[in-house]
Amino acid sequence: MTAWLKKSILKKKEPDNQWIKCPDCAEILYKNLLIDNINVCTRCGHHFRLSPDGWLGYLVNRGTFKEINENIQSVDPLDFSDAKERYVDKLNRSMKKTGMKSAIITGVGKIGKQKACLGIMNFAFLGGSMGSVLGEKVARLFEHAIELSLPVILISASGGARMHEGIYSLLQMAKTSAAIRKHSEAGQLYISIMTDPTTGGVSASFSALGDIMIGEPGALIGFAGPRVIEQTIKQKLPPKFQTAEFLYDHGMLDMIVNRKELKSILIELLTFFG
Amino acid sequence: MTAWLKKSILKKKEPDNQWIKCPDCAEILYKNLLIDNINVCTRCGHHFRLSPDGWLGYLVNRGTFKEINENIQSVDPLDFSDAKERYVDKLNRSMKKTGMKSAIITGVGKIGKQKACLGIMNFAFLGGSMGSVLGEKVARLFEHAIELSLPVILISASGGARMHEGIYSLLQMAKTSAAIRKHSEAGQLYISIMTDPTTGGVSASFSALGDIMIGEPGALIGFAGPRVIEQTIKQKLPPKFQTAEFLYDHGMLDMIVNRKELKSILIELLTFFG
Amino acid sequence: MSVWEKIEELEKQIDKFKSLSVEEHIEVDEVIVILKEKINDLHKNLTSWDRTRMARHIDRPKFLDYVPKLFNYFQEIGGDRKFKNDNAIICGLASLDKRKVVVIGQEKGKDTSDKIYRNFGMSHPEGYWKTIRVMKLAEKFGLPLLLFVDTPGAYPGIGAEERGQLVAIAENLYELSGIRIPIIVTILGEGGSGGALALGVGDRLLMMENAIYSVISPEGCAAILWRDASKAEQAANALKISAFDLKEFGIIHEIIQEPGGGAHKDFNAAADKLKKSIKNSLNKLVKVPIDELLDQRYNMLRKFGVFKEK
Amino acid sequence: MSVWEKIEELEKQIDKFKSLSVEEHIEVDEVIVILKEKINDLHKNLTSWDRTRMARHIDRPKFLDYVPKLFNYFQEIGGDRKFKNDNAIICGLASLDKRKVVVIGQEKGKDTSDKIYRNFGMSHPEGYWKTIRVMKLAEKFGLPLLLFVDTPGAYPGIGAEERGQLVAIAENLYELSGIRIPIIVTILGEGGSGGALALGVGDRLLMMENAIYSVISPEGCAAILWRDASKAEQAANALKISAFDLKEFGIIHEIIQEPGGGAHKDFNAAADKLKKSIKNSLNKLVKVPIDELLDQRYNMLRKFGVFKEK
Ligand SMILES: [Zn+2]
Ligand SMILES: [Zn+2]
Repeated sequence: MTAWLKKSILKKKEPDNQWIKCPDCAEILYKNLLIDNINVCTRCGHHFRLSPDGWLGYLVNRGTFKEINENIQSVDPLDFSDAKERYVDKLNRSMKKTGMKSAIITGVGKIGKQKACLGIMNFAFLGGSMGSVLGEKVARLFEHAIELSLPVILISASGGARMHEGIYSLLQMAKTSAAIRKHSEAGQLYISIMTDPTTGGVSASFSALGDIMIGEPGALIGFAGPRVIEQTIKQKLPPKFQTAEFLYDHGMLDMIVNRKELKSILIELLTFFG
Repeated sequence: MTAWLKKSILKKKEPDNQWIKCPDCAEILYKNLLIDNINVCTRCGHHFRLSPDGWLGYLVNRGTFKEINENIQSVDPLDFSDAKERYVDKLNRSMKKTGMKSAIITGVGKIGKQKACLGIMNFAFLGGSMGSVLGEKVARLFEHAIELSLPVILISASGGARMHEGIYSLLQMAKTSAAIRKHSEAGQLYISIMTDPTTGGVSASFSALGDIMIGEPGALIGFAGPRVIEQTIKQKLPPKFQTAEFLYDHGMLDMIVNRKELKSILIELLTFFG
Repeated sequence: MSVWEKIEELEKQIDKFKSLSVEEHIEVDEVIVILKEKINDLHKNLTSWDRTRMARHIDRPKFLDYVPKLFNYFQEIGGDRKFKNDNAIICGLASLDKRKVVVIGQEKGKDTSDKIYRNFGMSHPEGYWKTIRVMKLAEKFGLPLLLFVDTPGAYPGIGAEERGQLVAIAENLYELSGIRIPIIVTILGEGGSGGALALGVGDRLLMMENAIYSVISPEGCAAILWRDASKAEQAANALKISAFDLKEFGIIHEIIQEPGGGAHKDFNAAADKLKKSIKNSLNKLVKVPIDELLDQRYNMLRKFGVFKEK
Repeated sequence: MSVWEKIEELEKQIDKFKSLSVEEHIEVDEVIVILKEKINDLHKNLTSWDRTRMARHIDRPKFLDYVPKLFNYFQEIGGDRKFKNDNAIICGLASLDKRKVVVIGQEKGKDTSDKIYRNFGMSHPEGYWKTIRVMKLAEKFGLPLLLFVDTPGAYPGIGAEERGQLVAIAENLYELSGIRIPIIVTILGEGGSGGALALGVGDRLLMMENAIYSVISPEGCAAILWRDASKAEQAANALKISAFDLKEFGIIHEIIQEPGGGAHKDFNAAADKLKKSIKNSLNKLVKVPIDELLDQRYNMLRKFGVFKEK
C-alpha cells in the first residue's frame, strides 16, 4: 500500500461530525454524505474538488490500480526561498499535509472492462503546480501507455507553474506535450478531464491536448488567471468567464460531464475507441 | 496563335481616342496610357481589372507562354434556359465577345528565370463563373504541374458559380480542391492571386488553397456576395468589408501586393521556393 | 392540379377511407393499397420544385431525428478548438450496430427556438473547422466517416466573412478529398450550395428520394437569372436538383426510397432504408485498401463535369 | 553601488574621455580600452535582475531590427487563415546568405504607436495559430525554421481566453516537438512564460547574453510569493533567469555575447555574432537525418527537469 493510500484510509477515521457549506446553494452538507456523493452537492450539484483517492475510489475497479513512479520527488534546483520560507521546507510541509510526494498520482487501472493509464492531479499539493516531478510523471505515464498500447485518462487540477523551480517548471509544458505527441503518433487515445481549477502551464500543455476534452461543470479553466486579466484590462470580468461552460461554448471542450455520469461516459469512450 | 491572342491584338488596333474615368479618384485616364500602366490608375493607384492577355504581357517572358487545354469548351448539360435566353446562346455570345472559349487561360510560361504553370481567369467571360470547363482546366493545370514538377500561379477573378450548369458547377469546387491536394502532396508550390472580384465557389475552393495567398489592393474578396449578406442581416455592410485589406487583417491573406510590384514579388517567391 | 396537389388530394382520400374503416367497419384496405401505389407513382413525377418543397417540409425528419434510428450509441463531441461550438453542425462518435463510426451532420432544428439555436442549419466557419477537427480524429483512429447534409447553405453574414468562410469551406474540400478513411455522404434534405458541398465529398453519395442538391437556392437563381425571386419554381426545375436528376447525371450512387408523401409519413421505414444502405456501402468500402479507395475518390471527383474538347 | 550602476558610471567616463579626445586632442584610447574591458568584466557579474533591465532596455534591438542584419531576403507572410493577422508575431520567408529559411519572431515594437500596434509583443491565440500555419508551410518545403523570442508573455485578456489561448499554446508545443525540419530558437530579449515557450521548442537554443527566460515575470512572481510586486529584484534573482543561469542548467546551448553595455551599444557586432552562431548551428543541423534529429529533440525535451527518485 502506498503512503497516500494509507493516509486516505486514516482520513476516513477522522471524526465524522463535520459539516461543509455549499458555496453555490449555501446548503449545509454532512461531510460523509458529501464524500459518498463523490463530493457533489446533494442539493444543487455543485462540484467540490475531489482528491486522487476519491477519484480512484470512484472511477477505478477496486484493487486494479497499480501506481507507477511513486518515488519521484521534488528537489530544489534553484536553492529557492521566497519571503517566508525555503522551497524545500514548503515541499516538506506539503508532503506531510497531503501524504503525497507530488501533485499527481499516475498508474494503470481498470475502468469497467478497459485497462487505462491514469493520471490524477491533487490540487491540495501546492495548488497542483507543475514542477519537474509533475512533468516527469506525466511524460512517463504517456510513455508507459505507449509501451502497453493503452489509452491515457488524465484528470487535471492546477493553479499553474511551480515558480520555485523556475525555468524547469516552464519547460515541463514542452516535455509533456512532446510525450503526448509520441502517444498520439502511436495511435492511442488520450482523454483529458479538466476540473476546478485548470489554469496556467498545465492548461496550456497536456490538459489542452486530449483527443477528447471533458470539463467538469463550473470548473475554472483558462490560461491566464482571472486576477491577472482584470489587472491587465482594468475592468471586471463577465460572469461565467473561464468556466467550463464558457470554454465549451467557445469550442474548446468536447463536452461537460457531471461527475456522476463521468464514469459511464468514460467506459463508453474507452469501449468505443478500444 | 490562339484565338484569344489574335483577338487581343485586334483590340489594340481599336481607335485610341478612348478615355476612362477612375472610380476612385475620378481622374479621366487616357486608355492607352492606362494599358501601359497595367491598368493601374496613374493618379491614385486604383487597380482596374486586367485581361488575361494583359496579365500574360505583364508577367510572362515574351514568347515563353504555351497554352494548354485551349480547346475545352462548355456544353449545356441541363438544357438550361433562363427568362431571357438559352445557356448555349449566352455561351456563344460570350465566346464571340471575348474571343475566348472559357473564363480561364491555362498554360506554362517563364517568369524571370523560373518556369511555372499559370492560370489566369477572365472576368469578362460570363463574370468568371465556374462551370465544368473552368474546373476541368484548373484540375488539369495542377495535374500538368505535378507531371512537370512545377509551381502553379493562379490569378482568380470570379463572381461565383456558373448556375446554368447546375450541380456540375458546384462540384468543380471539390474537383479543383482535390487536384490541389495532389499537387501539394507532390511538394509543389501554389501561389493564389485574388483579384477583383473573387467570390462564391471560386473563392471557397482553389483560390483559398494557396501556399501563399496574395490579394490585389481594393479587390472584393469573399464567399457570400455583399448583397446577399445585406439582405440576410438586413443592415448595411461596414466600409472596406470584404476588401483584400479586410481579408488581410483577418488573417486570410499572406500579403497585399500592388500590381506593379507583383512581378518582382512573384520572381522572388518562385526563386525562394524553387 | 400540380402533381404535388394531386398527391395531397389522394392522401386526404386515404385518411377518409381509414376513418371509414375504423368508424364504419367498412373493409377498404384494398382501396388504400391502390391509392398508396398511385401516390408512389405520382411521386416519381414530382418536379424539382416539388422536391424542394418536400425537402423543406416542416415535418421532414432532421439529422437529429435520424441519429437514434441509425445508431445504438451516439456521443456528441463539440468544438473547433478555436472560436466557438457551431450548433448548426453536430459531430459525434457512434455505433451503427457493431461498427464504430464518426458522424458529422447538419441540423436545421425543429421548433422556432431550436431553429434559431441551430441557425437554421447554416454554419459559420467554426462549424467547418469543427468538422476538420473531428474528421482528423476519425482518421487517427481509422474510423469511417458518415456525413449528413441538410442546409440551405453556409451562413452569409459579417462574422462568417470575417472569420473566413471561404477558407473554411475550401479547407474542408481539401481535407475530405484526401483523408484516409472511408466516407459516406447522405443528403437528407436540402443540399444547399457550398455550405452543403463542404460536407459533401466522400466515397459514396446517397440521397434521400425527396432531397435536393443544388449549386444555388431556386430563389437565389431566380433572383439573378429571372430577376424575380418568385420565379423559384422555374429556376428549380431548370436547375435539375432532384435525386433522380443527380442519379441520372451519375453524380450520386444511390437514391434512398422514401414512403409515399415523404420521409415524415413513415419515418421508421425511411430511416430503416437509409440504415440498410449505409451499412451496405460501409461493408463494401471498408474492404477496399485505403490507397485504392483514395484513388477511386479522386477519380470520382475528377470526373465531375461535362464539356467538349476540340 | 550595484553592478548595473557601476557599468553606467564607467560608460559615462568613456563618453567623457571620448569628448576629451575629440575636443582637446588628448590621446586616451588606451584608457577607453581598459574601461571597456572593465565593463565587460562587470557584465559577467550582472544579476538576473540587472539582466531583466537590460532585456527590457528601451534601446534594445528588437526582432525587426535583426531582420535586415541577418537576412539578405525577407518577405513577410501573414495570417492564421482563421481570425486575424496577429501583429505581435511576424512570419517570413528569408535567406540567410544562401540558405533559405522560414522565420517566426515576436516583435514588441519601437515607439509608442508601434508598440500598441504590436501589442507590446504579447500574442493572442491567432498569433500562435499563425505560427502553426507557417511552420507547416516550412515543413512542406523542408525549410529550416528560425524562431525568435521576445515577449513579456501571451496576452492575458478576454478575447485571448475566448479564443483559447491555452489550446493555441499547447498546439504550438505539440507541433514544434515533432515537426520534421530543423529548428533554431533564439531568445533575443524577454522570454516570458508560456507565451515565449510556445516559440521556444527547437533543436538548438541560443540566448543573447542579456536576454532572460523565465516561467513568470519577476513582478508576477514577487506579487505571488512576496505578496509585493516591488520585490521583483529579489524574485528575479531567486528565479535565476539569466543566460548564464540557463547555460549552467544545461537548458540552452549557446550564449551569444553582447557588446559591453548591451546589444544596442554596438548592434552590428551583436547581430554579426548572432548570425554567425545561427549559421554554425544550421550547418550542423541540416546534416543530421531528420529522424535522428527528432529523436535528439525529443530526448532533449525529455531531459528538462530535476528531481530525485526513491
Ligand atoms: Zn449546493
Ligand atoms: Zn484613380
